[in-house]
Amino acid sequence: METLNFRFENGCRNIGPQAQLAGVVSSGNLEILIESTALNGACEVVVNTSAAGFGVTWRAVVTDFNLRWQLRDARLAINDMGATPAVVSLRLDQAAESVTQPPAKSEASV
Amino acid sequence: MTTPSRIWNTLQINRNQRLDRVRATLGTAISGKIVQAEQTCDLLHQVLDCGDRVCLEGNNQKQADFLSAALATLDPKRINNLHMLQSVLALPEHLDVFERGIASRLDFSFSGPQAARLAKLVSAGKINIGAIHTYLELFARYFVDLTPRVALIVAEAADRHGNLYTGPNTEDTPAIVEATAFKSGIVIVQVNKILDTLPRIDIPGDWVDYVILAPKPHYIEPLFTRDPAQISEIQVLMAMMAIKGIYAEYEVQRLNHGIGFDTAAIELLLPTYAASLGLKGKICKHWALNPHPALIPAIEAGFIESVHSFGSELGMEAYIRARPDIFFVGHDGSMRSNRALCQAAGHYACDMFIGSTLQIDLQGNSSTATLGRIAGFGGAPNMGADARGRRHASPAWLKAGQQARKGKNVIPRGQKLVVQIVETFREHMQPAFVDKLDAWELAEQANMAIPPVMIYGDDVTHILTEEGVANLLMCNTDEEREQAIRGVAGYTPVGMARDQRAVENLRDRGIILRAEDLGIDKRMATRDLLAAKNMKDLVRASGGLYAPPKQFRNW
Amino acid sequence: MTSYLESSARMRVNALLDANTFTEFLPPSKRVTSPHLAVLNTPVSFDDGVVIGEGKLRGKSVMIASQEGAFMGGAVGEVHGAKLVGLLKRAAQDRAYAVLLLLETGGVRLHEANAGLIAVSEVMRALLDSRAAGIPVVVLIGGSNGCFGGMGIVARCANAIVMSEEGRLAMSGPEVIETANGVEEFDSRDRALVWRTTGGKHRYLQGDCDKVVSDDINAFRNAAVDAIETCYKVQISLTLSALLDEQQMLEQRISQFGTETEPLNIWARLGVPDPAAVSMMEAESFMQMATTATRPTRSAS
Amino acid sequence: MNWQALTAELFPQGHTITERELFLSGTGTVDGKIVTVIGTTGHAAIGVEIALAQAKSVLHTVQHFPARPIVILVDTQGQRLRFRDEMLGINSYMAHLGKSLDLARRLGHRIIGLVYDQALSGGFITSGLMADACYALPDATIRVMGLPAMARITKVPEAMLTALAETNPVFAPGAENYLRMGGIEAIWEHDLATNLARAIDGAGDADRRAESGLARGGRMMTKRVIETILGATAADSHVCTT
Repeated sequence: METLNFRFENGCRNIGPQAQLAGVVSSGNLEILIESTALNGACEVVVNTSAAGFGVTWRAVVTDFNLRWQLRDARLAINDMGATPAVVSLRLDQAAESVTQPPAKSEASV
Repeated sequence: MTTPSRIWNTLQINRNQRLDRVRATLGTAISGKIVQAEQTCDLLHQVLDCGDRVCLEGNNQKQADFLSAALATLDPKRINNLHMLQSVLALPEHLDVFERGIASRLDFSFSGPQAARLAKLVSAGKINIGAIHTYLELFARYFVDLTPRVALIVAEAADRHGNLYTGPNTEDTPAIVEATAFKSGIVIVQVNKILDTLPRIDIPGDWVDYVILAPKPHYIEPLFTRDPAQISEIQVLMAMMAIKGIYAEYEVQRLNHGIGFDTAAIELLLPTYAASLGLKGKICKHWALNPHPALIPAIEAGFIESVHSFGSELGMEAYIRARPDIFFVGHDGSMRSNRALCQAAGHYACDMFIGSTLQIDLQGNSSTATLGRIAGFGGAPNMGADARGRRHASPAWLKAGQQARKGKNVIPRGQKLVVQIVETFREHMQPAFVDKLDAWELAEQANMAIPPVMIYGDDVTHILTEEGVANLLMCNTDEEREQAIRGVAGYTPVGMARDQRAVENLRDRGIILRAEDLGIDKRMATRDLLAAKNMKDLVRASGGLYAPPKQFRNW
Repeated sequence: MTSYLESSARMRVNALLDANTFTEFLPPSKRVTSPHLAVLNTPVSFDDGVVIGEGKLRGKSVMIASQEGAFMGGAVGEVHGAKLVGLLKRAAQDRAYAVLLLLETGGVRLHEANAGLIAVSEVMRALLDSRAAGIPVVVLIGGSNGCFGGMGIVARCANAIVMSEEGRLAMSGPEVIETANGVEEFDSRDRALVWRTTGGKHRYLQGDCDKVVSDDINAFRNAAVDAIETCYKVQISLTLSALLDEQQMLEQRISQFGTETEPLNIWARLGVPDPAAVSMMEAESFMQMATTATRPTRSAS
Repeated sequence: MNWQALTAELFPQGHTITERELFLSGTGTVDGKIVTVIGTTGHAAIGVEIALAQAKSVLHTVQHFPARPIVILVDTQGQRLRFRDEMLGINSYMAHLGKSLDLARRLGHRIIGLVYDQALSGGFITSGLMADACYALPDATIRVMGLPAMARITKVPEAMLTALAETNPVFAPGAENYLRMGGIEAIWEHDLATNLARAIDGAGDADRRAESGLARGGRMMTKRVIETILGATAADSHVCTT
């Protein structure tokens, strides 16, 4: 397992108070827990991944995510089982959508 | 002036000698053309000579498995140095003949499941590979310089005169038998049944020398069945981009698809997404394609007018029989496929090929070769190549040609659309985009004259990934082309090394198209768009006519 | 229609209960994860693969658990098992109207096998405690991983089982049997055989399942409501007479069908008019057809 | 230890236990009182017949001998791995045995399990693990699966599993590990008859394994998780407001 930490300062978009979960931990997939927490305006991402050695890729994917969303006081915790960047980006967007607009009816609060 | 008179019929003489040997040895064990299965090895020992070119029928679907097993048990002291000609090396026995010293030389097209073992035998010096071909290329050589002396083929049924019924999996049989029978070769067939009257005759009996009733029906691989349950939302997104960004853009009416899940997703989006864009009747009317079960919803929705096939697909028999306007069927009602003719159709009569690959380099060359495996090509290179001999026009062909030639002082002509559809990473985080194809190293390892490239970069017109579509036709320079490829290569090292400004510039010019540039809302890309989400939905769509093989069922 | 099979454990819970009534216990944000996976280099999940909590079903308060088949095959580890036990105990404590168990599991999680095995037996005990307390337990099975291993036993300890035909209920998976005794014993790649041996329709005809529904969460919801109501009409806790009836039913099953080697023959002998046609029948027509069969009636065991 | 030697030691006051196709049944005398004995021997694979036979004995005891204790002697290689058993619904047979034992417990029968040889996975769940308390002999083998098979299935290297097994009770085979996790109440080193009598006297119908697992340091999470859920208030749980 490898743990990666990323922090992006000065976000501008607030998120809802409700923690949300996107995705599941399975081969080639991941789960993302997104929570509102006081981080001085920053967005933090913690990745626990079974696929070691992809720190550079993660940094790029998460940096682009931050550019798209600019979340503020948000913490994302990720359990990953070798998801590709395409899947990671999709889940990140789903997670962000779930806390920035009213969730669709089948989405869960956690 | 006395020229020694040349004998002009040595092949016929030799053929008759072999037939005599068989008669002398097997005697009453042969009745007409029918040889008892237990006598197969005796028959082969008599028919074959050392060094013969032997065509063993077998491709990625049906297999002359009984004959190949028999061949592998021959006595290498009596029969050796055979030169094997094969579309596909699929069974262990196909390599056993080399390991046991019965054969030593090989010309083939595809080796799928045996690719790793083939590589080992080659490096151990047990196999001397003449060349790795495409199907059509190999068939062509059967009529030029690789004519089989003996062909070991497979059919569904024979009658007492040796007439053959192949059933829907006619596949390579006509090409092989024609080349062998008309050059004084010997044709031996294994059949599942011997009938008094055949449903139809696919191969005339006088082209066939010996018929063997195999103890077990020959194996057929359901190679083209893709369970819709395994299609991911990313593949749905890519399919949406393909339909809107390429199919609709060029009004592609005649085409061929690869066999992966990426293209299965496209097939399943025709009655839903494509229909919602008003594309019914405008795209995807005529196909050179095996009867993919994933086509059923599009056929039922009236999208598709005709399908000609290389081979058949297990479980589709009753459905095909009930849709004779769509498929090519005999008067008996069952399909007739023909690999050689369908390859020609795919090459000359289709406006587009779209398929997946394992690696793409910065020139757009794509390869499925991986280290330690000699896998070959099959039919993809013929589908995925511009038909330089084509002379008839169609809107899609002309538009592609115009884009490719814009601003150049050349005579107008069209071009085939060749689309590579890949996710930027395969499973286990293997990047699909690389600086240098593994094919180079493989060529070195296996002493090949050239790296085994499946589709050459100069034939590729579009690359489609989850990041977007790159239209290589509109690139003016090699540098632009490289940036266009990097620009859809996602987070692979190749993609991350892009020149961001150049990529945005290409995007402004419509050379790179993102989902949002195409007006596609990524959140719409869910499995709910699939016209069938699982195998049972396909059965339902077929009105119960499609009968999936048992390994694909969950009911 | 929302496919039960394609939905995640979490989506199933939310779609099954009355809208916006679900309250999760130990939600992912609490991060109660398995302490045993990290040493084996295996990722954890924030809910350890099972969603538990309370909510309303047609206005009645129920406890619900839903296993996530995608995470480690829904297998039961220490935390996962303890969550199920806790939920069942909570049901008794809070006098819930019923417990719904949405099972999708391969059984014991091998990475923490000893804890998992004990946990499965604790779940079984807790389930039977719930029944003894007069709270019915209804099991729903319709995920792609089926319900196997010790949890296949647990399922049959519940008051009622609702399955889709895609759902499977058994003990040892076909791959395990094939590995142990060869492909001649059980060809795990013959999925048609796997399903007619372990799938919802076979289990229904045999009397091990109470209803077959289509792969639709709403169909499961309606069937769950009906099943709970039936429990209240019949009997919730175990009784000697019900178990004696079950003993008889199971003995009869062996004596009637113990020498059969093909489920289709069993169906035929149960009076199914065209066994070969069963696999393609939709759930509703299957249920209608099955009324003509002499299916063993389940006791309230 | 074979079952004859075992039962001689367990029931010095006599027993009527017989073996029929690896299934043991009969009665034994403990402290002058009759107990029902069921069990298996010869590493029996538990198929539908043997599960049903055990349940039958249990129900017979419930029906005819109120409050008579039940002793389960465990020696099994696990559930029978056969197509036929699955087709017939072996899980239903196992569940039936489990439910029969549970009914007996609720009707006042004390139930004691003893693993005298081996106890594997599915064969153990509805026998020893359904007892009020389960005990083991020192040489007993208890496991779900051997390490090599576990390595294949989990894809964790076998060497890693073997190394971890030295210190980690959570997946490695062994009665001692089950003791630490609370699955086994105690290991009986000697004097089986006295131990059995004491076990029957001390047995109760509550499931205390989570407590034992915590007290013995083998399962640190179970009890806490259960208690958190039982005490869960809006602060611990999360009310869906959307």
